[in-house]
Amino acid sequence: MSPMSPLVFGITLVLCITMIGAALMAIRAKRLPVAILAAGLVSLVASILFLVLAAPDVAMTEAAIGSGLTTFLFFFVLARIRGAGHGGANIDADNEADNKADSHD
Amino acid sequence: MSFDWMKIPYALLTVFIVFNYGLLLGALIQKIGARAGRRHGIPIWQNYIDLIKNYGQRTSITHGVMFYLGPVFRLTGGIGLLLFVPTIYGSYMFSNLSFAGDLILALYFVFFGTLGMALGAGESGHPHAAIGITRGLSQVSVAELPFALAVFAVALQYQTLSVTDIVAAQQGGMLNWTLFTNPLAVAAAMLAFLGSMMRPPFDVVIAPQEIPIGPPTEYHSAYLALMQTNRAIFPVAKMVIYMNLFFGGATSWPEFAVKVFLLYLFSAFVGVCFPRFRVEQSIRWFLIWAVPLGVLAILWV
Amino acid sequence: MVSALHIITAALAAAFLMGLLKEQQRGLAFGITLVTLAFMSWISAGWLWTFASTDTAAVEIFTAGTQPPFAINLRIGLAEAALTLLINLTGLFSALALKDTLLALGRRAMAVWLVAVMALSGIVLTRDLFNLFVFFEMTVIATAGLVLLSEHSKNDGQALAAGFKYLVVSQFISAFLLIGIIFAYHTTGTLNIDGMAAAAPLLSGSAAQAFSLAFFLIFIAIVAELKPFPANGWALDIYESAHPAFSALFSAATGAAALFAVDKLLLIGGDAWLPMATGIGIITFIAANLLALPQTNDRRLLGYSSIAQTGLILAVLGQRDILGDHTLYIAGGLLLSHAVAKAGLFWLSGLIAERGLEAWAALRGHPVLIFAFVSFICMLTGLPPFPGFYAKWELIHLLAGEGRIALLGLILLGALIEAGYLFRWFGYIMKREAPAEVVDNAAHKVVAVIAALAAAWALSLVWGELSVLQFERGNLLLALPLLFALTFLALDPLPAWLKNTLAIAGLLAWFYLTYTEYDPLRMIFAVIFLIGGSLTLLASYHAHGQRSGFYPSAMLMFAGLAMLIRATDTFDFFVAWELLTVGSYFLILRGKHSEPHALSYILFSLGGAFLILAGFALATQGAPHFDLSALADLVQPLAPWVFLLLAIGFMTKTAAIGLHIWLPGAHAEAETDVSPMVSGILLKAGLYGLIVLLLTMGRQDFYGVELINVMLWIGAITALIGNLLAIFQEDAKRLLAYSSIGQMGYAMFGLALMNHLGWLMALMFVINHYVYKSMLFLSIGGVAKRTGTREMYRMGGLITLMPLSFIATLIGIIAVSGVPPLSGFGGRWIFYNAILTAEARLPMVIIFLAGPIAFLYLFRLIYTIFLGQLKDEFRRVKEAPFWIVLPQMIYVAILLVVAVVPGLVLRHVDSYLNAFFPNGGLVWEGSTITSQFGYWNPVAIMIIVGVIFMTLFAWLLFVNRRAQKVKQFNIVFSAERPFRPETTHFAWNFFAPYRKALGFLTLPLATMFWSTVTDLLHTAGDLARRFYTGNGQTYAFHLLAFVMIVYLFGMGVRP
Amino acid sequence: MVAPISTLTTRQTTRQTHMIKRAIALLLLFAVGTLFASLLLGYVPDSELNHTARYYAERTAGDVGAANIVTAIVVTYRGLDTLGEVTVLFISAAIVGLVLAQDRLPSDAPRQPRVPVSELLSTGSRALTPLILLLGVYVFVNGHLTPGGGFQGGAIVASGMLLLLLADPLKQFSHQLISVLESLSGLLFVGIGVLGVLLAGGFLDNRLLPIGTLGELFSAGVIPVIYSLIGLKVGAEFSSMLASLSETEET
Amino acid sequence: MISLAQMAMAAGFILILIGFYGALTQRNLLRMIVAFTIADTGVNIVLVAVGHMRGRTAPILDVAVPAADAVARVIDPVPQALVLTAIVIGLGVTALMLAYALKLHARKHTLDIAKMTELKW
Repeated sequence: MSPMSPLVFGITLVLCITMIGAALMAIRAKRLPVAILAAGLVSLVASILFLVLAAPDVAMTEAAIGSGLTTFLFFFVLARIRGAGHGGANIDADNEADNKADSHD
Repeated sequence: MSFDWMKIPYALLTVFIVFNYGLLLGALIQKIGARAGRRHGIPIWQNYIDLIKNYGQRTSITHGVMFYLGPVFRLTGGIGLLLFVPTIYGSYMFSNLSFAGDLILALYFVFFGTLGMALGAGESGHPHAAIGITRGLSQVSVAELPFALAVFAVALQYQTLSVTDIVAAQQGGMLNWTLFTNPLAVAAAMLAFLGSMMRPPFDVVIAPQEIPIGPPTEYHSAYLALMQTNRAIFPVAKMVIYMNLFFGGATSWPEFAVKVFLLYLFSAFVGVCFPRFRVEQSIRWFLIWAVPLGVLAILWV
Repeated sequence: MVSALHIITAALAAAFLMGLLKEQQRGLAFGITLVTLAFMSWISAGWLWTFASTDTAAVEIFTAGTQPPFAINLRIGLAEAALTLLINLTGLFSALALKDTLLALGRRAMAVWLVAVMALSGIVLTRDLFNLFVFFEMTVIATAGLVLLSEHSKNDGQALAAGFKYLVVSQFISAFLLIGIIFAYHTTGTLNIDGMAAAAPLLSGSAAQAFSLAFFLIFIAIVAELKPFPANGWALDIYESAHPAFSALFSAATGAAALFAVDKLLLIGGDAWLPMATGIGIITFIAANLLALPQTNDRRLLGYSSIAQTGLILAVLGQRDILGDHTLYIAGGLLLSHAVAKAGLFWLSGLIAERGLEAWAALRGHPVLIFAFVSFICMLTGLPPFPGFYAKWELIHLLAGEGRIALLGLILLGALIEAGYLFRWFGYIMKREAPAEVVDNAAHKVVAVIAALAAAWALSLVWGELSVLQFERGNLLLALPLLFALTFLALDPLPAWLKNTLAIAGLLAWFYLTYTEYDPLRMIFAVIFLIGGSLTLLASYHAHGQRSGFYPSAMLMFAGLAMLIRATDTFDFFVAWELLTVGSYFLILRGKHSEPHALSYILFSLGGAFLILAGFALATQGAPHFDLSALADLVQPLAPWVFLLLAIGFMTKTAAIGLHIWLPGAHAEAETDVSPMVSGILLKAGLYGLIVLLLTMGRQDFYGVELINVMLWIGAITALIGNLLAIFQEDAKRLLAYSSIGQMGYAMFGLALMNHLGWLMALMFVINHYVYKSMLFLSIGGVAKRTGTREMYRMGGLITLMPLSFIATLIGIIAVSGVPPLSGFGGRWIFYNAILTAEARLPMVIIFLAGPIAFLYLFRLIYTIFLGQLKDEFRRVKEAPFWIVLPQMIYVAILLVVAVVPGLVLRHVDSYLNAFFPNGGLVWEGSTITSQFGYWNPVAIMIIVGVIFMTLFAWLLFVNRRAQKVKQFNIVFSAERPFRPETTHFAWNFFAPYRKALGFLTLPLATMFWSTVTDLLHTAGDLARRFYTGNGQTYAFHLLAFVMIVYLFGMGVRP
Repeated sequence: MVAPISTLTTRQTTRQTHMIKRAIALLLLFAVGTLFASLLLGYVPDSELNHTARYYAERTAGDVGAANIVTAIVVTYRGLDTLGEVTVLFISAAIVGLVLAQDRLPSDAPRQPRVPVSELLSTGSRALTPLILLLGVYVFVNGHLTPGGGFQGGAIVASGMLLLLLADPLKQFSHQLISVLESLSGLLFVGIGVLGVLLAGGFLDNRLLPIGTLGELFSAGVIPVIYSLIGLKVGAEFSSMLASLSETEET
Repeated sequence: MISLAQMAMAAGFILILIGFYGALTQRNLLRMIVAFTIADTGVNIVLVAVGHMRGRTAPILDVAVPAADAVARVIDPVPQALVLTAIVIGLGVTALMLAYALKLHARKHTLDIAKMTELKW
């Protein structure tokens, strides 16, 4: 049983903090694309974390599917909704109003 | 107590005596009432005259079968009631047909005539008849209650439903009368008695002013005569029951005459003194005053 | 035997095969789908047959050539085979019902359908926890996809929103599930369910704690799939918006699979988790039923009902610690009942064009579909002979045996609410105006319904056989009276007269077959039920045509009655009780305006029946059989409770005051020949129950209160109020109905006296009431039929036009009122003799008051109808039809005979009663009858009265020989001729002064009380459902809150 | 007077409901958090493999012949899960197709103004796609030896398709081809599984083929075959989903 | 000293909570789906972290880890296998939700979940 090396510990800590930061960003972001990208970033960082956790299979899957394909799916849908033109321009309207209300507090 | 053929002529004799006594008593009471009001009143034989006149009338009409049968029911009720109760205590002659049933039979047979009468009057199609009947039924259903309670108090007291046995239990001096052994029951019964005698203040049923004469409105001639016959017999038959239950019965005809007269006088006296109630008023009156007495009587036994 | 694995592989192969087909080959694709589903069903059926017919142990199916727990394994046993068969058949028939939609959407939809069915089978079969998760996810995704099936026809996006809400919630669920699974794996080192079940109890310390947390997450996630209250808003939206054929699958198959998954989980968790399952289940059961009450959309209502049933079964699973070996029998009975009935109802819903409950009135023209609907709702409410009945019986008994009374009460309460909305719905179908849209009669859709119907009855047969095998009870479906009644379903197309003859012959034949078995007491009831029943049925000859539905209902009631008097143990008794209740409900519902009354009848009756059930269950205390006679052996503190429950139950049937409000409407609105059946005959069933109860249990002391005295009071008040209310009725049949309430009060009073004469009087009432009430209902019914109204003030003067009816009524009222010389007097005489011996004096006062009141309404009845002024519109009215008059005349004859020789019947009863009440009997000497107080000679009375009457009549005839009949208006009316009969017929508000004086006694307190109760229930349901805002996010909140509340409560009380 | 007040209050109410919603959400999540926290605090890492894991570690090489134990579990021991997983993807793709197939845009809806694709991207993608596809195939064929396998490879294959889509947004995929690929690979997967029942130890038993030598390409029985089928199927399904979602008009 | 697994697990739990919070408070369908993907990632991290064992290597047999001493050298492979499945299923659900969102937007011209409440009570 070798003690965990400080380096690995540090990397893990940084990864975790990054993930949480990105997740918060994804939740709080004013613009949807930013949110989607932030969520993708969470996945990407998670896949590195999986490597650290000795799970290369999972890491690959997470990277390919979680951060890659999923993000693309989101963007495709976003594009189609915007393209549909039914009020697609203010797709974030509901949440923006929401956020503004918050910012006044 | 069982049947033998001699009972039939004896029973007829009872009916005859009571019929005449009833006719005279009715007239006498009416005369007393008139004198109390400083009027002259009717002659004592007036009822005989009316009766003969009505039986003798030549024209008569009918509204239908039930109309025809109404007076028959009525008089059957009166005579039957009289005969189901022994009139004179200790007398085989005047024990009538009481072997057929006990007190309950008598009490329920009261309704036989009432029901038949109501049906007959109903078929006449006269609204006043129907109105009179509804009033009568409404009032009687409550007025009978204290009486029924009193009767049961008495039956419980003597542990029998046989009229003869009840009278027997009251022999041996006035203080053995139910009047003194169970005054509450008697009080309740006497209040009920007022209600069933169709005299003021409980005479709105035959309401002489507003409605010609209540249920018998449409009756005339021989029909009315049968009813008048009943009006002589029925009250006496009822008072015989009261007498037997509460006042020691009668061992002889004079005693009978006196007790029935006093009972009749009691109702006439109250009638002269008090104004008439409307039906709902009399219902309430009985419920408030008479029924509690009856309840107490039953609980007290 | 084909391996059960191929249920999965066949579906997958077929689903994958779809991709190879061309988009246009939809017919072929549909064919493949059906064949595959049929193949899957065939595999399950084969296994089911194997397990049911032979004593085979469950078969394990290994994968990957490796033993579990290292590879996934499946298992098929009896339960698994039955459930997969249910799932696959539901899938098959739903696919049939979905034919149009599937063909329109093409092969992809069919592939999803196949996968959905397969996934549900997988949930049932798998023994691996994570594999369970995979199948669940598959179900979730397939469900979300299949919800869209209805989008095809309905373009409002509702189903889309519902599907999205479902996905949102299932995301939360799957997160919990995964976390739970991984921690459970971590602590036990296996994913195999059986392995985990073996390992879990060995854990200790922090590992046990961690495992318990993990298990909680798994458990709650799977339970959340059962749509527990309140975390179930999403499911309702699915039920409402999805295609009904899918909802059938979602309700029947998904529910069954998820329940089985919970069952497997409980295997892991052990007994400690059972209370949680019970708690969640029962709350869901009650709440969902409550919420279903205010629903107007049929599918949403069915959805609530599904959720409720699932909750009930979850609660039952939670009782496994006491149900033991019977869990399968009970939970299986409930589950299959629910699944078959709900699938059938959803399929039926697919035939109906509109979503309102009233729109189902379209079914009315289709007897088979109506029969299906009735079977389904009876199945759901657990009425005999359906499996749910057997299950409910055993469940309640086991619960009572273990003293879990609160749960027992809640289950019965929920079942009653459920019966409420289901039977209300049936009322709509039978009575509401049928919509213009006709029923979609497409064969492939009807086939599904018929299949469910067949399954329903087949299951009844199976559960009946199981009950024979396991509990040595009878198979109800094979009981001769019931079979006879059911035969009339098949005979329905025959003409009414033929069926009537058959029915009468059947009743008489049954009497002939069984009459030697009855003691004198039962003989009275047997004669009334069977001979009396056939007498009443004579009146039914008047009906023309086919009279669809009448005979099955009537004969069901008679079957119940016939079985009731032969019952010796509680089970048979209760079965008979339920049968006669249901049969009479259908009979009553046939009346033109009887919808609300029939509903309140069935609700009160079922409520009463549930009390009886609870009473029996309490009495039984876990014994497998319980003879009615053994009630006598019960002791404190149990006995008074049993007595109380049973007495209230029976008094519901006899319409004791407070529980009486169903009777007037039910009896009054029933058809002409039905009223005498339900009044004259059916009410006696309640009295019979009371007699059985009092004979065995007698006096009971309940916290110092002598219960028999309470009953005395109830009887007296019932007599008074019944009579009083009868006075004020304008409707003739209602008047008679209230009068019945009063009469039953007398009978109860007599029974409660608990002495010889009291009982004699009660039995006398039983006979008399049958005769005169049947007669009166028939004659009044005949009049109402001819005049077209039941309002008495609109009639009048009918004596000359309907003389026979008049005579029957006249004799009837004389008998009812008890005026000598007719038979009613005998009853009164015994009665007054009886109360002389009573200890309680005050109720006696009340019953005295009740007596004369009878005269009031009786006079009103005969006067306002037959006497008084004849109206112009009725001048051409004819006497009632022959077949209605005939039984009346027979009754008249009976009354006269009984009046003269009451000893004919009474003597036997009197001497029989000596066995129970040796003192105070009557003495019979010649024609004189003597009691300890008085005497009575019916023959003499009849002769005396007859002689006096005839003499006077002859005299009157003599003096009045020239009397002439005059016209109607020839009366002295304020010196004028009256203008019109309407203004001259004094009839409306007949006893106005009485109302002024005593009207306060007739305040409808009981009605107000019960309507307040129902209003409260409705309001509670209506308020509570606002909780389902329709917002998917709110539903997610509900879910989380649910999980957390269960966590706090559940984990708080755990060690 | 009334109108402004009511609008004001409406707005305030909306804001208040938002606040309340957040507060409740935080409260609930706090409770969930405590649950998680107790899981976390109760967690004791294993120091030894539990008996299931030990079985895999000991026996995989001998019984299954796959170097990558995860692959052995995914494809063989828990092959039924994987089959289910593939099925999940399959029906997801089918449903996505169904959902979007129904949703035809009105024909007069404005066509999406597309940014013209740069020359670099289109040329680059044309050159890169075969390489990416090759990489994907490599990943799933070697799934039993190295990290990666059918899913990862399938995803890589799908990203190749994605690149093509990006390069030429109006390019129409052959749905029929994808569908046939998807179906065939699925059928073969099930077929091999059933063959396992018939010829070997059970459903999805990999010993249909000899398990060969550990570490070689042609080893581990049918694992490489199955993983390749999975790769093809997953790739086809991803592609079909992407295609369904990206196409603005129905094919 | 907390272990690597515990730290990762904590991060995973926090991600789940963040994701849940987003899903509960965001009214925009797409944002809800984004939140769910975050929660999914968190779940996956937790799963893998549970299987992690200090000082061991990935469960792949090669020259460094011969089959003979695999038992002592590799970490638990089961959670990883489960996560693989979970990730793919997660993608399936996400794709499905996205398709729903797309279609709902086409129908109702909004992505606000609070405006999709025709079905209720």
